[in-house]
Amino acid sequence: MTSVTIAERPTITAKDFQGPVDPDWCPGCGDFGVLNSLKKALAALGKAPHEVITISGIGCSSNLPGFINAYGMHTLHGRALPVATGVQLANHDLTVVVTGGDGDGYGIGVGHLVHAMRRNVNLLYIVMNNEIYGLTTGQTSPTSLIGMQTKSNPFGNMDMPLNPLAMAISGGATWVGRGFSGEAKQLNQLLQDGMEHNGFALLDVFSPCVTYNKDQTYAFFKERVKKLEDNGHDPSDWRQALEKAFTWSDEEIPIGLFFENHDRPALHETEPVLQKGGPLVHQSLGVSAKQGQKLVDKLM
Amino acid sequence: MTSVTIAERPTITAKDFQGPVDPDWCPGCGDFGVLNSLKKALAALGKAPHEVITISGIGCSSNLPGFINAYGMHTLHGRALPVATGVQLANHDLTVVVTGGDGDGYGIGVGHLVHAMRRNVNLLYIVMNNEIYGLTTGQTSPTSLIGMQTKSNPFGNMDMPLNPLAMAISGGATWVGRGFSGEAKQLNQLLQDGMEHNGFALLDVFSPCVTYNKDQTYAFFKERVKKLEDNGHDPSDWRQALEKAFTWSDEEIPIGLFFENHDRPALHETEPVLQKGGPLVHQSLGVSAKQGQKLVDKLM
Amino acid sequence: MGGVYAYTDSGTARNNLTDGLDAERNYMSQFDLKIAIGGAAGQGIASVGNILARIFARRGLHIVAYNAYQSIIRGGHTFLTIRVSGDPIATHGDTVDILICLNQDTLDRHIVNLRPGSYVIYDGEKLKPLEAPAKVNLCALPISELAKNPTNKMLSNTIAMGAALYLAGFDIDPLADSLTQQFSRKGPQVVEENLGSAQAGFDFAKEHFSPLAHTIPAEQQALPVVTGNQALAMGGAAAGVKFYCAYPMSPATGVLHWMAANGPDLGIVVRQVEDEIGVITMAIGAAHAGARVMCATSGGGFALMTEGIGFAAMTETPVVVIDVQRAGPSTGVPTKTEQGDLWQMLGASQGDFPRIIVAPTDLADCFTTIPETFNIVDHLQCPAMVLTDLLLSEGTGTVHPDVFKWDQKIDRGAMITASNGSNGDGPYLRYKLTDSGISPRAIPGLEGYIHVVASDEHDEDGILISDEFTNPHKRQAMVEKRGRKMEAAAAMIPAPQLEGSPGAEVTLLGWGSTKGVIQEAMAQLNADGVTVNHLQIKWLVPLHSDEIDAILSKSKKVFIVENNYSGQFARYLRSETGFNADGHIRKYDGEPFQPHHVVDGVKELLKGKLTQYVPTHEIMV
Amino acid sequence: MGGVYAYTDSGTARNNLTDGLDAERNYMSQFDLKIAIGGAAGQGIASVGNILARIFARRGLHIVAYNAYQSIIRGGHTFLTIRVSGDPIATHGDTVDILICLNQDTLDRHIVNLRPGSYVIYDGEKLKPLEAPAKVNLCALPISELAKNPTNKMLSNTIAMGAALYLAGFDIDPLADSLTQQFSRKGPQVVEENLGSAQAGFDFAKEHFSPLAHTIPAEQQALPVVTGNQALAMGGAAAGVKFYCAYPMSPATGVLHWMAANGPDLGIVVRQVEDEIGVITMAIGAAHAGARVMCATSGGGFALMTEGIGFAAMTETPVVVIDVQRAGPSTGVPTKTEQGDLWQMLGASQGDFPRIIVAPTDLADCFTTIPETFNIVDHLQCPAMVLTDLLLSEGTGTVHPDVFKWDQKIDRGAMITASNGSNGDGPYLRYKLTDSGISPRAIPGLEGYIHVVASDEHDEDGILISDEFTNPHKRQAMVEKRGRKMEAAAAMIPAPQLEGSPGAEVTLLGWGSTKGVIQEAMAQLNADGVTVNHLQIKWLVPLHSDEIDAILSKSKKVFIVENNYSGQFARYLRSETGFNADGHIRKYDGEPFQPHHVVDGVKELLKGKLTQYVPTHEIMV
Ligand SMILES: Cc1ncc(C[n+]2csc(CCOP(=O)(O)OP(=O)(O)O)c2C)c(N)n1
Ligand SMILES: Cc1ncc(C[n+]2csc(CCOP(=O)(O)OP(=O)(O)O)c2C)c(N)n1
Ligand code: SF4
Ligand code: SF4
Ligand SMILES: [Mg+2]
Ligand SMILES: [Mg+2]
Repeated sequence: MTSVTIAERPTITAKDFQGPVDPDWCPGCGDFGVLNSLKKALAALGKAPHEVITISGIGCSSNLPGFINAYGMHTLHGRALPVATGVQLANHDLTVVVTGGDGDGYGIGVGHLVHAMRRNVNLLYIVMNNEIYGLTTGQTSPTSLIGMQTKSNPFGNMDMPLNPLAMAISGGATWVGRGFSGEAKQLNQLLQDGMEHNGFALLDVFSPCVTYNKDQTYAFFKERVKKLEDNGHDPSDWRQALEKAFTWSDEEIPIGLFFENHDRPALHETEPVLQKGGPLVHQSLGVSAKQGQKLVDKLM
Repeated sequence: MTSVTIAERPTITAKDFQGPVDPDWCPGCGDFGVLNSLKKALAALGKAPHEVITISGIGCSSNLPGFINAYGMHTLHGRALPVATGVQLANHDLTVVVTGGDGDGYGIGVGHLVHAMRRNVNLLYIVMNNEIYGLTTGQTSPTSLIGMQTKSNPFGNMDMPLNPLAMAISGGATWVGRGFSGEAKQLNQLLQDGMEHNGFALLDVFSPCVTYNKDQTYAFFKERVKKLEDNGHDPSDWRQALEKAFTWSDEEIPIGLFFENHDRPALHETEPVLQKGGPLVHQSLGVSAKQGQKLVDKLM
Repeated sequence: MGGVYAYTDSGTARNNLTDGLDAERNYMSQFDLKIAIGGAAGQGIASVGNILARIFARRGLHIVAYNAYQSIIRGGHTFLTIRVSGDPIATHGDTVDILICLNQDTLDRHIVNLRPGSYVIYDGEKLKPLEAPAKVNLCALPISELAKNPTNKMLSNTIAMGAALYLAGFDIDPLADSLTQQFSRKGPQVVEENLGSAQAGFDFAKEHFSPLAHTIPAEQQALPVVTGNQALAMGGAAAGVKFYCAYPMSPATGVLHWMAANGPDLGIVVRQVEDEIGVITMAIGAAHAGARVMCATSGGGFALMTEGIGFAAMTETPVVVIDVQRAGPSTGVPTKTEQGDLWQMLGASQGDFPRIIVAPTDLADCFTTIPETFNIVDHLQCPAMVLTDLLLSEGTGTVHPDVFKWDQKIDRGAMITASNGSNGDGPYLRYKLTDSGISPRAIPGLEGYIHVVASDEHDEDGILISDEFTNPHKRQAMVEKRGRKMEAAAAMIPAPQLEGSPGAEVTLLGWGSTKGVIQEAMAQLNADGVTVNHLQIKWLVPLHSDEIDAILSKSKKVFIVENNYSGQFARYLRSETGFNADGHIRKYDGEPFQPHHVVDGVKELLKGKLTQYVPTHEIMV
Repeated sequence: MGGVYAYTDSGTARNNLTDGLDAERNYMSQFDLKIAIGGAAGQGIASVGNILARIFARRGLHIVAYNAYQSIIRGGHTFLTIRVSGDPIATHGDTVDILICLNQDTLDRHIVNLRPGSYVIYDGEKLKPLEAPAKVNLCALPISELAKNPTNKMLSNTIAMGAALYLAGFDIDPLADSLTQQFSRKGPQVVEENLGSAQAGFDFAKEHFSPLAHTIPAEQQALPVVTGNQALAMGGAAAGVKFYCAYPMSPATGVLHWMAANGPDLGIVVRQVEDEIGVITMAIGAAHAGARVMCATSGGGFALMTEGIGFAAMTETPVVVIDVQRAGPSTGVPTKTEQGDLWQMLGASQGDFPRIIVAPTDLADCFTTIPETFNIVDHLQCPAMVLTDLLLSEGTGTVHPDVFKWDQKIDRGAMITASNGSNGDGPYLRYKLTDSGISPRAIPGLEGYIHVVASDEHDEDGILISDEFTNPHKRQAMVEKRGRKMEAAAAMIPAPQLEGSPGAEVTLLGWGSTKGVIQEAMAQLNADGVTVNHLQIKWLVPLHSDEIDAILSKSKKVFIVENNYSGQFARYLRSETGFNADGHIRKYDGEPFQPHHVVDGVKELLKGKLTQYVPTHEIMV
């Protein structure tokens, strides 16, 4: 990869990540906050736009790659993680940020999430969790609360919502956090930490859908969120982390860094081909005559 | 459904569940133990064969429905749970037992598992966990341990295995157990309890693949398994349950009932149509002239 | 060169952008009115459309509405056309008589397409028209003066409706009724504001303009207004669907919304599932247990279902899947129409097996097709795909109330639902080899009929012949048994009929949702002196190849009209019959055909220089 | 009536079970030997086959082996045929010269099919032959006497090999070498037991029987023995595949196993993924990042990939997917062969888009096709499907060592891999509208080429035209741009060539893996006085329709041979050309064609009473 060393780098600001078009999200949508914080976090880490790739599924939140100046892939509904795994393994010099919604990541895509977490793929996965399907105009999502009325559940949802943080902590994610798009400063920090983490980082973000979710609004979260860092939480303790993951009440919905584990290698570090040869896309192609002869000899 | 009342029932024995053909599993395969215990457990509960339906995916373990005298569906790889959900909602008088392997249920099918658990579908899901892909002749499975050499990982698996019990306990399953096909008596009891449980019951069973898994053998488990009921475990306490789910050492691999929760209604109990009208397949079809007129009136 | 693109290389022409809009094409009813409303998403366009549609339908007029919208919740450009006629109509037509512009963008985009004598309604205080074509009536409303509450932005829509109704020659009462009904739950003040504003708009128009010249038909029996998706859902209910499951996907979500709202009342269990793989397999589970089961999706969701389609075929489980096509490939253009999924349906899942594919041809047919299809799949025990598209499924229009027949024949075929069922001699064989290929199926739970169904190949008794007991002769017999079931299928459905004069110069051949536009083009062409007849294909598999071949071989020139790039139907027809059409009219820009596109195409193709005509959509949406 | 079954109703005949096995059909080399080994899974049949194959191949003889097995690990019936010839061969032939029976079941099933002069080898102490056909030599071995260690059950296989080698006219040395090599890691005692037992078997046969009469060719250069799956994997390595991912599925798993074993050495990252959806999307991710990427599956796994195929097409990402067909539909018969996935390939994913479909025709072609295909998809930036089947992929045979060309041309097409790449003027446009439809692609990580790729429809710069900026004209342009890419495709591949005499009575038309069997049948038919020529189709999309049409229109009678029920290729060919074949030879019982099936079919069809011939498989496996 052609890149400049840190010393020569021009100073990078959030503006460098300004995308080619303005987001077409509804005015007030929580996703604006995530986008803005992400641009700032990238700038704070001194990433150059071409070193970053954002990869998303399908949904309002998954439109994010179109709104930021970086490489991007806007993939299929629910499939951002395997695509991102392919990108990361093919070029582990890239900073890989996956963005999407609760339906995309915890619904149709949850199988890939389970496996990406246990494999510890080195990427930050930001789920803009609005507890609803936004793009398809308001149906129940896997995080919709019981009783919520949506177009697909006009008499109230009865399926127990999924707890993404508990799933991640018990499922092998090595960095697990939750932000709120109404808490920009903390969000910015969480984004930076998640990107810096070597391994799979899940960042769930409360990102209200002002158009279709009339229950979990900014006000709803503002009243309830409590920062973990303000209460002496120890993110290296999985028991505490799970305890907090199961905390959800009118008095407290915790946000912040729930859990981190620095002891496991990231997936690309377990691949001998990558450890020997560096990023795959820069390695040479094909089989030498000598190697080839060895392969044929095995057949005789 | 045409069924006889309990009083008139002839006594049912495991023999009544004898299937039409002998299992074609390798001699010594752990799945024999599961099949035998299942027949006994069904008999012990006094189920008549026609009241039971076993539903599986694809794999050696998923061949089970062909080897038992009961209604059965041998579905697609990884898809037993949504099929079973359809069956259960269409006829909640049936006893629904889902059987399959670790690859089937925790690999390709894990997304459905996550959602079936949180929905609390009333069924028993038996996963014959041999930490390998048997039917496809020995590749790494999602529960294969790190370092295990298989045909798809001849240099040793490096992906962290999934912890199905932790996932289930933190994911909303209302009954979570683990058996060992070398512990027939406990297994029989777990199967009975799991079938009696109203809601989603996950029973992971160590069921050694004698042909392809040379690491996790009968001897391996015999030496390590410890029964939870022998050690005063309280299955109503999720913290204890998770603690035990994360216990895996040469000294102790716990088996038994990890967790149960009787407070949540099963999915079919949340469906007003089923609560009003009984099993769906016995309800009348179509729309009355009066109902129809109401529907058309809404359009005018 | 060939491949799947075989047809597409032939010379292709583009129409001129303004071509075809100039000529008067009112060959139908005395009364034929087209109102268009344009603005941004979030400006309440759909609600204006709904109010107007109901007003006209309630007095027995026929309407068709088509909404060109985008996949955003606010902003962008939405353009809804509503056509009203004294006679039944099937398209939103070619032109616009009254254009209501809710923003400058709409004025800029559409004013150029207006014909002499038409009206453009807009907020004269905020918007400025570009140069308008000659004789277009600029109806600039002083909104702030006319609005009865300056803070309620939505009143400008009400004012515009009032003005439009005057220009259309109607009186204000039905609008007043509608507004009262619509806003009563918001309190009397809002109702008053709306009524006053509507009246103000009406009066302003009356003062400054003269209305369109046409005779308004006498009031008739009110007509229901329905979307294709609603009609499909209602057809399902009428067919006895007891289990509906789906995952949201535009443009199929309307079926789910209708089912979710009405299912509990009607005794239908409605489930939103985690993904489309879960949908199809849950559907198969419920169907195997004995319920009539339906689900709906669009092309991308259907792709995920294809493995399940083969599973349904192998287990011989009847299940009905609706695929509402949108512009592809991949996520494509979620809010735009196309007929691009035919080959996906034909090729869904590995191996050979019976399947039914049917493409309803209009709104009423959406309702009717579902019970028809269920009776066929219950008889044949196989999966069916119902192929509609955004145009038809989200299209809105009036249908005759008698279309909604609630006493549908429900024929579940050879199905054993009680233990004293017709088992005959010997043990029950789920996959008994019969002459018809159809084996009676017993639902689980019955004593005496225990069996296992499998996605693996199996013997008559359901025991696998894929593992220990492989046997080429049994395998062959089972493939043939399943295949034989299709022999009965063609007899269960009517062969397609040629409409119009058999000796016509041109036969227009279409499938599915293009029926209306082809019919209207045919009428226009016949009026223009080009004799045309029309064959529309609804049942795609089985296809009445012989009957179709017999009709087409008598045709002078056959032009195939379809809303895709590669000629999916033309290629399929050729695969079944070897028939080569003389020309092709295709469109693949996301927007539906309008009648004049077909008219122009026929005239162009008749010149003999092209074999393919691709119109360019004039309306920039 | 029609539908996807259009072709299948025509009169169909069955061959007589023993028909075709009686006649001598040794029209090829002087030396042509067929050994079959039957028994239960777990009895070591594959290893006997491997040892024999290597022995023959090492002395330069050509071999083909076909294993009829089942989806169980122990038990059932496995039947491996290995044919050896002095000349290159392409099928396992029609008959058996030496039958080795490892259990009674094998004796019972197969003895009836033996020809006069052939041998059957079995344990005379344990097994009892049914009545054997006349002049079959019953070679009953006294295993317990001959075995050098009574507790080692596997020695009976060694004894049988010794006997078989004598009967085949070979000496014992190569077997001794093989056994030494094979068992050396088990210690000298095991080697001794095996050597002694082999010798005992050899000597026993020598004492009691005379060997087959044929001349054994002089020793030649050793030949490599390869399976189709290995050849595909090696082709991938040669083509520069850097990322291979897969999910295990028979009969495609062999590619994964080869890659897993050799990838680390060759610098190929190999990943087993959680499912096939993950496989195709991970493959697309790695391909977009710049790697050459391959994956393999079978029909059911491919069904799950179809949504991803459309995604690759829309983002214009080159990726190669191998589909190894097995008997369907659904799980079907996982260990049996079929050519039943063609329409799944043609219809994979919604909408119209460019795709490549290629069906390699023999083992050597499995290797060669992969680099060819990668160069095409890199040029066209689209997905390709490589269609093999169980017969070809798990089939084993010798190929000339020169087939494995390691200095393959690797042409990555218009790809920008460094920041000083050829950007030209103006900003980089990932989807630039060009005459060829091909737009240079830049890999992520480069300065100056930032872009976003999307499954949504997009403009030249990658910005979505599916949401706010929908635009029918841009949409149309993008559809046409992608479509145009196919214009270059046909020129990149050779047109198919007719083999044999142009004026022949019959043209046999096949596709993919049936090449060998058709060629052998052609030779036999020509020897029998029926003149036949042969056209085999490898490249299915693009299809050289004009060239094929030109050849076929000159043919007297065209019979299409395919290993499926509905005539998937016949229907596809008709969809592209309108061409109607005169007859069809089809098989769909899970077993492959043998040459005599085709020979019989041609003769039967030539009688003019049938349009379709379906042989019945004589060998009960
Ligand atoms: C296979 C498939 N099924 C369904 C859809 C339709 N779809 C698009 S976005 C979406 C859900 C979006 O919800 P979420 O991920 O929560 O994103 P949000 O819009 O709320 O940000 C769905 C169901 C699709 N694109 N693909
Ligand atoms: C879609 C699909 N992909 C792959 C396969 C091939 N396959 C069959 S069984 C199996 C894995 C079986 O492993 P597991 O579920 O652990 O069962 P076991 O054989 O070990 O009991 C696979 C990959 C398939 N049948 N379908
Ligand atoms: S619909 Fe909801 S999630 Fe989508 S852009 Fe609007 S506010 Fe945001
Ligand atoms: S391969 Fe393993 S899992 Fe399969 S039957 Fe044999 S022992 Fe059991
Ligand atoms: Mg959401
Ligand atoms: Mg397993």
